[in-house]
Amino acid sequence: MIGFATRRLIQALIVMLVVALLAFTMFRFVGDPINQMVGIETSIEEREALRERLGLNDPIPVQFLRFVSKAAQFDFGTSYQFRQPVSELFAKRIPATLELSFTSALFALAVGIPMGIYAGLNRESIISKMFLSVSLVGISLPTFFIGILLIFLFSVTLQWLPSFGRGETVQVGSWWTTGFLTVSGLKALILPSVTLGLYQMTLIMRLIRAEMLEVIRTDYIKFARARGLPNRLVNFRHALKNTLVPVITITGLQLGAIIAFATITETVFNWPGMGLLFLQAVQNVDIPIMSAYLLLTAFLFVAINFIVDILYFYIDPRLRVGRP
Amino acid sequence: MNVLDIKHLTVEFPARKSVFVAVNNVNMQVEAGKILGVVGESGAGKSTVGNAVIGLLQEPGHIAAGEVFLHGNRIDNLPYKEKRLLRGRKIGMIFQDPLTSLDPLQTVESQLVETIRTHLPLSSKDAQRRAVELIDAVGIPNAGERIKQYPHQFSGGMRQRVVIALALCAEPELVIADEPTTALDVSIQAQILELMKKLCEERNVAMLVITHDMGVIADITDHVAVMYQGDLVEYGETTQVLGAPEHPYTQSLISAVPRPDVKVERFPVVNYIEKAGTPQKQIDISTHWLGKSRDYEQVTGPLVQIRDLDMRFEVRGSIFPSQRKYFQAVKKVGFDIEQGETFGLVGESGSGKSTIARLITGLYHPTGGSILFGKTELTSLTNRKDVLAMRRQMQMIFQDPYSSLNARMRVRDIIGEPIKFHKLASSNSEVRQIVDDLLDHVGLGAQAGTKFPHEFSGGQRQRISIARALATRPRFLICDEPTSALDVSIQAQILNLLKDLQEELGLTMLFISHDLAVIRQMCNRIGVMRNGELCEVSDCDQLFENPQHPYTRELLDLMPSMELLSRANLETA
Amino acid sequence: MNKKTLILTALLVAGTGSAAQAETFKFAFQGSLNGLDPYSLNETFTLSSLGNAYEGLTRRGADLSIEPALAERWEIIEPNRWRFYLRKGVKFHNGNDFTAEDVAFSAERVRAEGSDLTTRVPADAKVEIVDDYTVDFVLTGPNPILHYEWDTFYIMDKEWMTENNAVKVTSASDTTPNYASLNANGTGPFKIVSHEAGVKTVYEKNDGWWDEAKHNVDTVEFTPIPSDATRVAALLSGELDMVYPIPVQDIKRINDNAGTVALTGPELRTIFLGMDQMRDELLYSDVKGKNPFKDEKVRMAFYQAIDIEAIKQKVMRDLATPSAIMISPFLFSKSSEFERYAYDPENAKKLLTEAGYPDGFTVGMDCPNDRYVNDESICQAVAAMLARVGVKVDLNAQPKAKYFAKVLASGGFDTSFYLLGWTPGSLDSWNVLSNLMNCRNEAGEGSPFNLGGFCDEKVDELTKQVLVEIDPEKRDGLIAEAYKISHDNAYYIPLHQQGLAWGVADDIELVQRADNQFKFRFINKN
Amino acid sequence: MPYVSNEEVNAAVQDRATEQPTAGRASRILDSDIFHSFLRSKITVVAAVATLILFLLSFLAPWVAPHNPFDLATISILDARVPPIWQENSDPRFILGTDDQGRDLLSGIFYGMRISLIIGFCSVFAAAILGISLGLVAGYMGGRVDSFIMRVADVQLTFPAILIALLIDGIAAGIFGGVDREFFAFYILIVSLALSFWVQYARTVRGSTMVEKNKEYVQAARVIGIPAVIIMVRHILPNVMGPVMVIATINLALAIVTEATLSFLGVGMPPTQPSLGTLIAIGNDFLYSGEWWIAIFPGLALALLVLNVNLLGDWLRDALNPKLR
Repeated sequence: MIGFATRRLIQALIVMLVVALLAFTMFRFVGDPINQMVGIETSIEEREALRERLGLNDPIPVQFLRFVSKAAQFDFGTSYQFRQPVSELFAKRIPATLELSFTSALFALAVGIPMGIYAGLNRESIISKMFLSVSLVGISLPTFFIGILLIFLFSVTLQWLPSFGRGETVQVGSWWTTGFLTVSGLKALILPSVTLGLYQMTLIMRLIRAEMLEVIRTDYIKFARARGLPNRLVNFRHALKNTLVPVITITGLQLGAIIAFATITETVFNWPGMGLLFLQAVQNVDIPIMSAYLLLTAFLFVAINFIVDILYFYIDPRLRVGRP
Repeated sequence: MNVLDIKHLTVEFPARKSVFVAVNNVNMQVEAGKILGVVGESGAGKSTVGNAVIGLLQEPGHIAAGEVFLHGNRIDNLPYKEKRLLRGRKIGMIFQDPLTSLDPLQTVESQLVETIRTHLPLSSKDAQRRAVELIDAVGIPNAGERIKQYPHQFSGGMRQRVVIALALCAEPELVIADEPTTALDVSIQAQILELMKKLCEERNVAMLVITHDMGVIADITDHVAVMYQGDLVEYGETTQVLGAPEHPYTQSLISAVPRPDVKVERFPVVNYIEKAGTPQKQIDISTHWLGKSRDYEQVTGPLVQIRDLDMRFEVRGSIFPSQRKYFQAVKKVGFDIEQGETFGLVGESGSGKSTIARLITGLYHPTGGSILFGKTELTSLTNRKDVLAMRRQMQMIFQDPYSSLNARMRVRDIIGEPIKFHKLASSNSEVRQIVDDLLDHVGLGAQAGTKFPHEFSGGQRQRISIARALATRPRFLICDEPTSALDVSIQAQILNLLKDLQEELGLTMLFISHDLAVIRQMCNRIGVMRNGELCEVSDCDQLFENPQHPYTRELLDLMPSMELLSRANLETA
Repeated sequence: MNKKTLILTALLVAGTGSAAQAETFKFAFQGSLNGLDPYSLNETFTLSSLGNAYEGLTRRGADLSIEPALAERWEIIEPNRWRFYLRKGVKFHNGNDFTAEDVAFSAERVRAEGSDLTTRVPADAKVEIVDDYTVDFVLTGPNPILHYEWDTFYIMDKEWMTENNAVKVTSASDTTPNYASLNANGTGPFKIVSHEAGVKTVYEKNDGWWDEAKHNVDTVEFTPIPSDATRVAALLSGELDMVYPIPVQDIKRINDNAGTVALTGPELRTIFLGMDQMRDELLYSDVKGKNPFKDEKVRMAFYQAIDIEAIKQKVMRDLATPSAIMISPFLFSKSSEFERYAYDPENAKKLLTEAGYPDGFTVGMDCPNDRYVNDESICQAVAAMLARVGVKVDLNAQPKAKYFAKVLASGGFDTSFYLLGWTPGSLDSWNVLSNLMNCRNEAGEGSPFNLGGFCDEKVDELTKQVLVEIDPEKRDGLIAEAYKISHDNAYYIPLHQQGLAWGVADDIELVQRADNQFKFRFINKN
Repeated sequence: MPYVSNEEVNAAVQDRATEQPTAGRASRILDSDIFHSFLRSKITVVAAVATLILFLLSFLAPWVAPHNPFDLATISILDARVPPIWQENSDPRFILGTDDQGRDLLSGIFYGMRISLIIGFCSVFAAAILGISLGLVAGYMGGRVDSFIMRVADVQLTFPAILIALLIDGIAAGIFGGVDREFFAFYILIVSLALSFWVQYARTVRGSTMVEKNKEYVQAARVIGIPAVIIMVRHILPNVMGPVMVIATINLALAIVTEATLSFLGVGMPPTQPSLGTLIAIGNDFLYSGEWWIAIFPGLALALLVLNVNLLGDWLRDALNPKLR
């Protein structure tokens, strides 16, 4: 177990380093940050001086080393747009994104899993075919389009739910702000998390269904039936639990995807999370924010993968308990 | 009174264009404490009988006619819920593959307890106690501890014991065992069979054993039902049916069973089963391409000399050498294969016999030792041209006829590929001609070339494999369990074909099998392997009559006795 | 904190939230307020927002006229010496007194390294403190428009800045943010009580303001919403009291919607097309070895190929004023003397033929797509119109960051044909002439925003005269002369002054200034 | 293992079925199980027909579309925002109305779908080539090569498609400066989509290759002496194409959606060469102003296209999954 964990950790570190290199080299080529930092009236000499001050004229390897050593200390530099440390900007945005991602993941799982189980167990029923078709519509419409339509329907036309932002937030602890504790915060969560979670819900539903279909054809399920176990036991204790093993991997991956896809949802709903920050940074060529975002998502992703690997240990005894 | 009574059972599977009758008007009975064997080859419908009794026919299969009685009560027409309660409570079932029959994520105990409590009104404490008793009863030591473990912590044989315990949870009156020992090694098979017989007698359970293996039938059954393509062709007391079969199918089936006690020159041809048995067009080997220009270097003495052969696999890799873990598959093995002989390697799974085949053919590189082929040391070959020259001289026939042919290629291309690759023919039309001849020669006929492998049965595919192996005009042929996936009657034909080819072409063969009986029929000399080591090498007859190594003796003792079987039709060597 | 108290707090928060709503004004803008240092970024919205907390010596009224603010009055006591008499009794939000020291400090700081507003005070000007409430600005030459941009030259508190170690202007290379970019301490009608860059900024009424408050809101909440659709939706759904800008196509919808109204008016920004007249061979073109734009006929043909009325009607939905010159008519008295050349595709074709391009030619066009009102649509319309006279336009529309990086000096003026907008910060033509119409070299010295690089000595000469001419009538004459040269030669193709469009809830009264600055002191909520 | 109960039945069914004479390749396809399962699923047949029609309309756009929206000389800003013909103030020339530039929306949709499809196909193709090659090599070679390729894939997975596209767009913008976006956007999209999708192919192909390479037909080929490259291409590749086809179909749908999203975010096709996504993004600005058709019709076209392709992919996945038959 410890050996396994260390090996995964080392791999994760290598991945992070490669991401850091990619993030750095890629962003070194994007646009010209100087143009963003100054107004258009600034003279060329001043631009050059600024370039020198920012170290943008240093050799690339020097810039990279500086970048990595600082990033390791959570120092991602100062945002060109906001003239604030990027780490502080993110500290304020992370709760928003994580709350949104968490809610949509919850929504996706809470709705997707039962639907998937049903469709897997009743392959030929009309309802499961309907689930499948409706879910296909879910993945066929781009997220942004769904978001726009939801806003149009629920905010502008019906005026039931807010169209943007997090509503009122409450400070919890030193830096976490939450929208879970106010009515307006909860209302503001509904549309974005549905928009964001819809695609993942569809995926999870289809995955569970497919896995279910495979698992119920295995020998041990046949054997369980041959032992006369009631359907409830066979379906839920045996089939579902075995289905969950691959589902956990995909869910882990999807959680990473949710955080990345939050970029679009946050744009549509003006959700003050890190995706919105990132997209604005891309538009404004704010290099420090972009690299920090990439490193952060990569970190979250690697961390989630790591947790999934560890989870495997607890779910699948074949990994946990050695052979005799 | 009969525990199980099957009357005029007919099971149909509606297919797209027709109705497939899997079981046709079958009658059989089992008494308490007795074992009825249902024997037959693929497609005989024997498993379908078992599934029909327990009510687990796969959709869209259904009982079209007939009745099934359990203790005189009709059960085939019960509503789903009552039928389900019969399963486990009155009828226990044992499946073939113990590796896949148990839920990998639940402990053995929880699977036992849930089954017990489904059928018996016991508290969970009592159920646990009963579970331990059962595990103990099926002969698993340390039942109290082992029961807390997960299936993967048990070996194959132990898992099959767990499966049996599960089947016995609620003291069923009838146990259906579908190929209960097919996936197991010989030694384990004997133990499981013994256990089944013991339980059957002790608990007075009626047992229906479905198997393709005449050895199993001979070993444990009281009665036997022989099925062929859905029909029950012969039914009676085991001694009677095996000793003096009446139906021609039973007769030919029994005569095709290889047995360790009798060595035959050729197996009787069982035309009853598969038509494509003999070469359709005779070719003159002395003038034909196949027999021509065997321009290999002349060798005196053994063709293959293996010395101190070692092979270990890395089971767990690591950048730190001390962290790596290895599995020693072959340990210091050495033997010779004389020109023109058939050398047999026998052993249980994991004994390293297939690894040796792959080491000789160069699929693996040994971690130590030498393989001398003729005058060439194979382990030190580096030049690609030399390697190819060697590859051409030795070919291999594999175990699984379903995976050994590329499903996406036409048979003609499969066989033609080595000819083209080694440039053994001058033109495409010549390649085509050779392929057609080869197909004829292995008894398939040239028209088979345009088809895809999936259009052939297992035996036919194995013939294609043989044709492909011959296409490089090898002098040395390795047969790795060539018939273990085939029905006995087909096995007999393939073994005959191999014998014929060896004789015609003067091939040297390495014949690998787990089945001592087959080995005895095929080989001149035999090596016995166990855990990567070679225990004993001796002449065929001597090995069977006077085994030296204790393991060899053990193996021979465990073989199901075939003495019951009729010896009609056999030309004894 | 246990669960119960958490929920209780939540209820309390929700409760107080709704109670405060009565006096709260919420609005959204497409961009964000990045930093609070008033000298960091010379950009309209930043300056406009900070102008609610900070004030300059002067300010501009609803009609953009210059009014006294922190200076009660001023006079030019010598041609090169301006004297400002400061308002007494003014206090900064932290309670410090406003004095001449603060003005002198601010005048130095605004010209210091890192400031983006260095042009507010000439580099060689000296600031002399006469007494606590009198300050002299001593110049090296006459400058009649010295104070034109001082409404956005905000006065900061020297004491506060020194205490908080924020004397240096916030610069992007600083790893720790300057105190002044996260906090504000001005003299204005509103205090900034919380600021989360890119998320939310909250202003509260300054009860100690020196002027009489004509506004009635106590709290102003600003949220940046970059997406047009979301911004409009937020207004339509009643979540916000005001959003700006709104897309021209949504004006009708906002007017039709119960409870909201679109406020439109002219903006001072002039949108125009420029052409590379400097390179000897045109980039991004199939014309080799020469530059067609050096030929007046080609420029004129482009001019006449453009149907400005169609753009006005269809793209701008009438929210634009076609313009013949490069400045808004509100800012130049003689603008009525100029008239656009007529839309005449036939003549355009003829001119092209005469210039030697009977089948037209191909040219690349650069266009921003998030900077001006419908900028990309205008460019597309222009491309389609030029296609009708045979000119094939390869349109390259990009976000402003990338666009500016390409076409400005830093990108080496890498463009052949472009769309740009210009608002003279001083609201005066000299700014237009010196930035857009003088010769420049390849490094951009001269008129840095004359991207096409045309060079007319006469315009340069007139620009110099305009700077020092004190007599308004004569000065306007000189300016008109310069504009005429540009018009006659079609150095630029002016298109229009774009309109302002703000969406406002019915119960709000406010003032929409033509410089697109939004001042909270004009807000009244009924 | 031929002795598993139900497979036994299936094998027997097949054995007996093959006795019927088989004539010609076409009839064999028509007779195949896959085709049969295709016909059995009515919704799949409908989806296939719809997909075919949409593909035809797109690829024949220059011939079937009533106007050419890319010919700037024929469009007029004065025709901008004409509503569809069943509404007031419509123009019979424009069945579904026009967009903000006066382009016929119906033609725009045909041409836009063509661009979306071309980008989809090219990126799927590129991703498949890259992914299959790397997957084959990784799966067949194993060891270090395998772990290297798979580590690269891990890193790649860290960046979802959207991020990759934003990155590549940024890099391209950095390298090519502001060079003709119309020209580059297309290639940038394909590269970004391909780079974000290849991992799936690589992982799947690697998995199947690892299974296939241990099958005896591969060993047989090795025993013959056939070199690794030929074994991979000739023997293994055709046997792993089943799942690849499924992924490719589903990826095509995903590529179209992702392209639309990128266009919405402003890094996709420019409005002068609009894909469906660009059309929606343009129309989004007019959604509240009553000119709903500019966004809704391309949106519907996109949904229809993607839905149908997804339906086909769905069916293909189930039909080709041997575990479900």
